[in-house]
Amino acid sequence: MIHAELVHETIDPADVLARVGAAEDGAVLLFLGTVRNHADGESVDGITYEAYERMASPVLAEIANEAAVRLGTDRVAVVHRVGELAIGDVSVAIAVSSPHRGQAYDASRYVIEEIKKRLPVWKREHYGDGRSEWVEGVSPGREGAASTAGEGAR
Amino acid sequence: MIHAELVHETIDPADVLARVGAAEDGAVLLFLGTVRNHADGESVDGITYEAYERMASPVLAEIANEAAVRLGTDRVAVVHRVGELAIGDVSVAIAVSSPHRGQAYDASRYVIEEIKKRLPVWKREHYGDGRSEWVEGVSPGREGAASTAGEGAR
Amino acid sequence: MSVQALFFASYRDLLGTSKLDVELPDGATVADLVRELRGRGAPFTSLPKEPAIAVNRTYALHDETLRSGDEVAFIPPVAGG
Amino acid sequence: MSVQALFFASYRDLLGTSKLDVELPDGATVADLVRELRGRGAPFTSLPKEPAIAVNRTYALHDETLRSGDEVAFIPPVAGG
Repeated sequence: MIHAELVHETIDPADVLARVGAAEDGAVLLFLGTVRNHADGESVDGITYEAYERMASPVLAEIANEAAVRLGTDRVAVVHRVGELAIGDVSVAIAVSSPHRGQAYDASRYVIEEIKKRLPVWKREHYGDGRSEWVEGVSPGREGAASTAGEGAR
Repeated sequence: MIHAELVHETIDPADVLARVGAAEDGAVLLFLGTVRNHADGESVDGITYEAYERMASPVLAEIANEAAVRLGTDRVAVVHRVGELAIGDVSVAIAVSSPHRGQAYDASRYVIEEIKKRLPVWKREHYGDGRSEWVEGVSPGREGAASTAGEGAR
Repeated sequence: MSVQALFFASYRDLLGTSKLDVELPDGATVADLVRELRGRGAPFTSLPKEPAIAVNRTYALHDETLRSGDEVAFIPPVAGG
Repeated sequence: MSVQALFFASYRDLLGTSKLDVELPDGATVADLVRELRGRGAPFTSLPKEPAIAVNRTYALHDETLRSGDEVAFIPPVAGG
């Protein structure tokens, strides 16, 4: 069962992992994005994630569906958190499983790369010196428009 | 801390995952190899893994060390199981973490590919009809020799 | 006709608002909406000339025609994951 | 001199043994050991002419010279993971 969700609470990696796996699968892959204590040489205390939630949820589902096509199975689970996150907190968890490992690595990577390209989510880093700034992101621009207009995903 | 281990008991993915991760890491990746219920169109009931244990342990450690160089961190944990495994059992778990995801995917993939190329482990598949056969493997041949002779581990 | 413009993250901070109802002539496009807003002067002039836009929660090209009631989101460069 | 040959998995099944002490002339190489064993006839002839070999738990080339007491493992194609 393909699962895609935006959450406000702590992500438990074991829960996401438990959503994939099947008797016919030989490879399971779990990716966790975690808040790190540094960015571009600056010390970071925490990150606020903001989302355009009513759009981010369907976009996340769309990315998960595209990944399932590459994977060849419906064992894809992706959960993205929004709100105030501390160092070490999991911001995104992606679990996939498939008969062979090649597809699992490919599909897992696809999900995180597409999230970074077109999921309407932003993050504000809080620095050690008290300042905070929106992280410079990636314009979803034309690529995003083409994709969701169905003119060819990717 | 780099960790590499050959075990006879059940592998708990959470234990392997807990060996990696650090405040400076933004990406964590866990790969699980699991016993699947089919191979080349035949139904499979279980697999017996056999190892040349006194050699497999140091080779696994060597692979983990090489992965750490690619990863740029010492957060690498790899556990391979031997003995009688049932469908769904985890035969190998590989956890890595690093500041950036590119290195994590690369190092994780490196570990599993090198295991398949040169870890002295064999598996005997037990089929639904009662037969069992050694799985045709990969000759570690020259590549293995060159690598462990230190003539370039790539 | 009237559309609802939404602003997130850095765009919301720039403008000091997350939402604006905007009156536009019938047949107006995304590009017309962006021009109309930037024409209002500061702080709207700090919006990019070609921001990423989603119409009704789907990324849209700037030549897309808007309809009354559309939800038009100005999407700053994204940084999820 | 004497070396200990080890056989795993399919090779062990082929030969019906996992271990053999083999006498070789001083200066013998891995290739000499393989030839000596295959020269014994069945079932040893079913070993490949150039099997992967580990000497003292490290993969070795066939021109490597053996020393007395070496542990020489015949490594069937591996299938871990």
